[in-house]
Amino acid sequence: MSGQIIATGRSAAGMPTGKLAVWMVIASEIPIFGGILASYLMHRIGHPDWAQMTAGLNVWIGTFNTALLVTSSLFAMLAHAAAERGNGPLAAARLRLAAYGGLVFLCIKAYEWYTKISHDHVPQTGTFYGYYFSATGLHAIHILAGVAILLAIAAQAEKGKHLGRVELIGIYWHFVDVVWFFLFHIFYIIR
Amino acid sequence: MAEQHPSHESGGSGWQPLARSVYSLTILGVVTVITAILLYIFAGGEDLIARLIPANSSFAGDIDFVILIIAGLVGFWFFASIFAFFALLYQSRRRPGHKPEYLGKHDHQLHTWISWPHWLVIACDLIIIVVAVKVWHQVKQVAPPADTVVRVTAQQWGWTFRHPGTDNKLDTADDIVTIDRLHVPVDKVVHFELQSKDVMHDFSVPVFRLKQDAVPGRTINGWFKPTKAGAFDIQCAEMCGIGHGLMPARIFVETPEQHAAFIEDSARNASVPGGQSIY
Amino acid sequence: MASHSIAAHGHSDSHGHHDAHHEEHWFLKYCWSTDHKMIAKQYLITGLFMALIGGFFAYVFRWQLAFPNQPVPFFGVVTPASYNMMITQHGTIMIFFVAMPVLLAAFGNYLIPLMVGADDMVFPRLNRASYQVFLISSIILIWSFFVPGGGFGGAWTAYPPLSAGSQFNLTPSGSTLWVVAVAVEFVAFLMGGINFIVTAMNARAPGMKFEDVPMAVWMIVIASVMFMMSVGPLIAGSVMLIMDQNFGTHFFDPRTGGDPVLWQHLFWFFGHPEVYVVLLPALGFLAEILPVFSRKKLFGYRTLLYSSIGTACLSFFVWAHHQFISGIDPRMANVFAATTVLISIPIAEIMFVFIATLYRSSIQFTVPMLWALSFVAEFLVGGVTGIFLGASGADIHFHDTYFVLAHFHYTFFPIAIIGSFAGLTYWFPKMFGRHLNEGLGKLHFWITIISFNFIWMPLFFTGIMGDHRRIYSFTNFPDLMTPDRILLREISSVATAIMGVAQILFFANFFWSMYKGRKAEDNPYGANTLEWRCPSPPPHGNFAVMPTVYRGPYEYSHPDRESDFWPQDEPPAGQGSVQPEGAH
Amino acid sequence: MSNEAAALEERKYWRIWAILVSLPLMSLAAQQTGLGWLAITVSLVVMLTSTWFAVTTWMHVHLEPRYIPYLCIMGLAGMFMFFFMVSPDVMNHEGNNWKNPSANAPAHIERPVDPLKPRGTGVEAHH
Repeated sequence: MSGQIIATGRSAAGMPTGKLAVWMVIASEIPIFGGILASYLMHRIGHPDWAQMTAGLNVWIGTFNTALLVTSSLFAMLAHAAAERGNGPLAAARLRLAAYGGLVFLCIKAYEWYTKISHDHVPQTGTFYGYYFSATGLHAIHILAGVAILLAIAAQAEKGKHLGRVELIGIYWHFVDVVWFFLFHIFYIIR
Repeated sequence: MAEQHPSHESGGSGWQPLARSVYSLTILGVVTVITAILLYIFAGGEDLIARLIPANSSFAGDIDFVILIIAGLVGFWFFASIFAFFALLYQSRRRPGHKPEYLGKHDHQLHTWISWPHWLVIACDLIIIVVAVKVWHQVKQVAPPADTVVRVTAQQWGWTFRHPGTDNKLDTADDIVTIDRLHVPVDKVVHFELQSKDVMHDFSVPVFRLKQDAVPGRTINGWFKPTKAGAFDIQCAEMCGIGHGLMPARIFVETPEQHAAFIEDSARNASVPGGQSIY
Repeated sequence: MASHSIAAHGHSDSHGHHDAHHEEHWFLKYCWSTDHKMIAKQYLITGLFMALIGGFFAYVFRWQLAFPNQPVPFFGVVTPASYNMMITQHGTIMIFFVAMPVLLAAFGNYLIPLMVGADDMVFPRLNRASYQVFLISSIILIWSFFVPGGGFGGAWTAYPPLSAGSQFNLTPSGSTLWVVAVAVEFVAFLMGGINFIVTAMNARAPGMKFEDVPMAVWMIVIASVMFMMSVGPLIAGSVMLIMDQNFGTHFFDPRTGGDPVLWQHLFWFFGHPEVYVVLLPALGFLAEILPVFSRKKLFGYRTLLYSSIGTACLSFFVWAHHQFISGIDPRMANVFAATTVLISIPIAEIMFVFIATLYRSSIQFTVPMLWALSFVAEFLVGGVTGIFLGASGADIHFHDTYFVLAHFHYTFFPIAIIGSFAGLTYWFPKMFGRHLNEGLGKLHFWITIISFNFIWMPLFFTGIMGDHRRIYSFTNFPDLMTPDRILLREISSVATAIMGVAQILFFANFFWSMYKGRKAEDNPYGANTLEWRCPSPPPHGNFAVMPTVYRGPYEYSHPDRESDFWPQDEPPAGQGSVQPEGAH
Repeated sequence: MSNEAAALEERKYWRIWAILVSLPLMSLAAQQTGLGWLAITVSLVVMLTSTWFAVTTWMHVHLEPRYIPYLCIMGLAGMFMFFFMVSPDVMNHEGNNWKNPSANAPAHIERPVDPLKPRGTGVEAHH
């Protein structure tokens, strides 16, 4: 953080400041995704006829994406382990692997969207697609931000700086992962 | 400024007489006020609201009664608090020789300030909930059997009223469709089907204490029973765009003869044929 | 814990730069500063500026209501479109761009680090970013008044389909810019709120236990947590609304399976806690001001704290009382009526605590104290009239009438205006190092309070008489043009103009005292909390020696002491033991 | 932390990874059977278990102070309450004195709607 701020170093609440902030961010993200998922669920349960649209989702791609995110989270976790041993370059390499996993996820998601749109399954043609695109899009934005932060922190960890932040971005990355569990099961599996 | 006020009193000692005086003073004033209000309400004061705005439907009196009951109960709390507040402001103003008291941490007597009012508040709340929910249920959830049914359709920025014709049934050939003029017979239970064509509107007749939003896509049913003949305002009470202030309508509560005459000559010169053009 | 040590190490090794704040370019000092006090002043000035806009709108449409269709002085003729735009923006500005920035952001930024004995927010650059995002959002809002079609005019609740379809609201770009401004502002306050919470939780001075935290900090933190927990659905909802407006989706469009009622729920699930988000900081200021000027310990610290937390929790269960007749299932109204009326219990306890604090105290009627006391008196009116609206049966008549507006303003004027004035006049010496003019302050106080009651008392009665809100001219309603109604409206409007003029006194006092006022001591009121233990105005870094806390913030008139106050960081006689950082 | 301990921990992470990858496959298989109830039950179980694994073993929530999980649970509880208090209006298509025929309007339309061109209301579709 900037300046010689004594406050940032304190931890009167029993945990490092950065970690507390990350958990606060997560706690404030829960209602955002929860709100859109709750709205979708009450519409979906009320409209059995949406099945014809949900059937259009490619569950294989979804499953592959889930595995991809889990793997990327694993590398974030391994980076944390490396950072705890003070091994900056190794942590940086693993963080980059995690970031590439996120990028591949985004590419696959983009392909999925492309197929939807090319079949004229755009948000305008049905409220289901509206929910599908906005929920996955919101998640994709979080992935994008996560990738950027991962790469930035990897660059710092390479020089052995801010190794504590490796764990913080890891927590955020796992949270994005958990959100995807919910999206995947609610949109792809349960339908 | 305040350093010149050393205080050598230990918490709690000697505060009870003063507390009693404040209590008794407060309670005295408040009890008089509350009894006055309640007496007024129960001894024929139900038309307190009706003096401000006439109560011309069967349930208007009930809603006014809820309002007055709440007025009595919260009036009690309001006057209690304000009375104690100003009494304390006067009693503990800064003056020479007057020392503020130090509150011990475990002075349980002081918590009578909180504890017994707290239970009283809960009691009042329960009364209010029961009365309010009872009237709500009677006005919004159940309805007496209908004598006639009208369909009210709101749009930007006007009202379409579809009266049943001579056969007293909607969606038949002899329906009477009027714009911004609703005709209902007095002392009859009128059910309405509320619809909106574009945005949210609100079908509100203040003299009936009647208010219900019209949600596009939904059909919302309600009822009212006018008790006085005359012509009254219908307001749109939900922001519906630029013309929100420009969609007034009138409701004409008619004696049976007037209503029969209205149906009669509407049927004779069917100004709007069947009203099918409206939909 | 390994990560703990690494995190601390990671923080400590990023230093050595970004020092020597005092000799910076004025732009860096005033517009790019990371100092929490400067950011607080930025929020304050922006909020006051927005308050001028919102107040001017209020004057214009009140005048139009009293003297319909005549040119309004300093404005001209009010058209229905401009009337709708002004009431909408008045609500939006006063709630989101005045109350939130001034009460929560400005005072939160200024007070939290000082009161918990820290030298700055834990994330100063995040803090600066949050203000800049907020500034962008308010610029977007003001910009939206001037786009073709005019500003958004669909009421601050923005019920679709009116707000969703430009064929309905006829403000194609104004409505979108409005939603964007509000959504961006939420992001800013999420950043700021997380900063507040983390600072108050983690950066407390050594020895400051939970019961030693001043009530203002508690209240701001509770409010930030409430905001964090309630705003999510509305952020999602505003994304959906923006898509409805611009990309032709149908989330809230009944024509293709969407549902307008969903927006009402998304909005009010945030909208009701929002009222308490701005209420709690104001209550916190009262809890600071009343003990200081009555030289008495705050009555029932725990009671006040737990009642506030109870209010915060309960306020998540009451939102649909705004929708009793807006198309929700009538059976749900019973549930929400019960929860709504029950919320009166913790609020009543809070009021009792404040009133009981005055018992056998020694009250000094300074300007901040006058504002604080008037808050209690006025807020009582607002509180008790709320019961009428929470009780579903009575709400059938009162919904969307001026009774609702009068109730709302009897709660919100004390919160947003009286609370802000109380805080401003109380902490002005600390903020700017000079005293406000007492006489001018009292004059301004009395004119404002009296004119306020003349504005809103009559509107209770016009509301009962059936005046509906958001109607730009009552001339179309014969029943509403009776002489008594017209007289009440005119009283209210004239009082509005008087109050508006009276604010000149405040601004004159404010800016004159900022430069010419009497120099302020470090602790002019003999207060206990930590912000009075550093020079006024505090330098960058606040404290010469970082304080250690030994006792609660409200130890006034202690019998064992000569002086009638006992600062939190004054070591007890005999022992000077410093408790370790991060105790408990 | 010594190296073999670290290696041990990393092996643990790999095991959790294996679990977390296989769980979605289970729900995929359940869905491919075409039995709706099976898919729903399995996927609910999988959703919760995988979340539990990720939160406890990767985010180390149990190492944090108690109020962190409480805060997150509060947020989740609020969303559940939101769902159950809103669905009577949005999920149901008729209720006490109201019905919502437009909810049964065609949910999928072939061509994108021009947002500027008003179409008939659901009421009209109902008649």
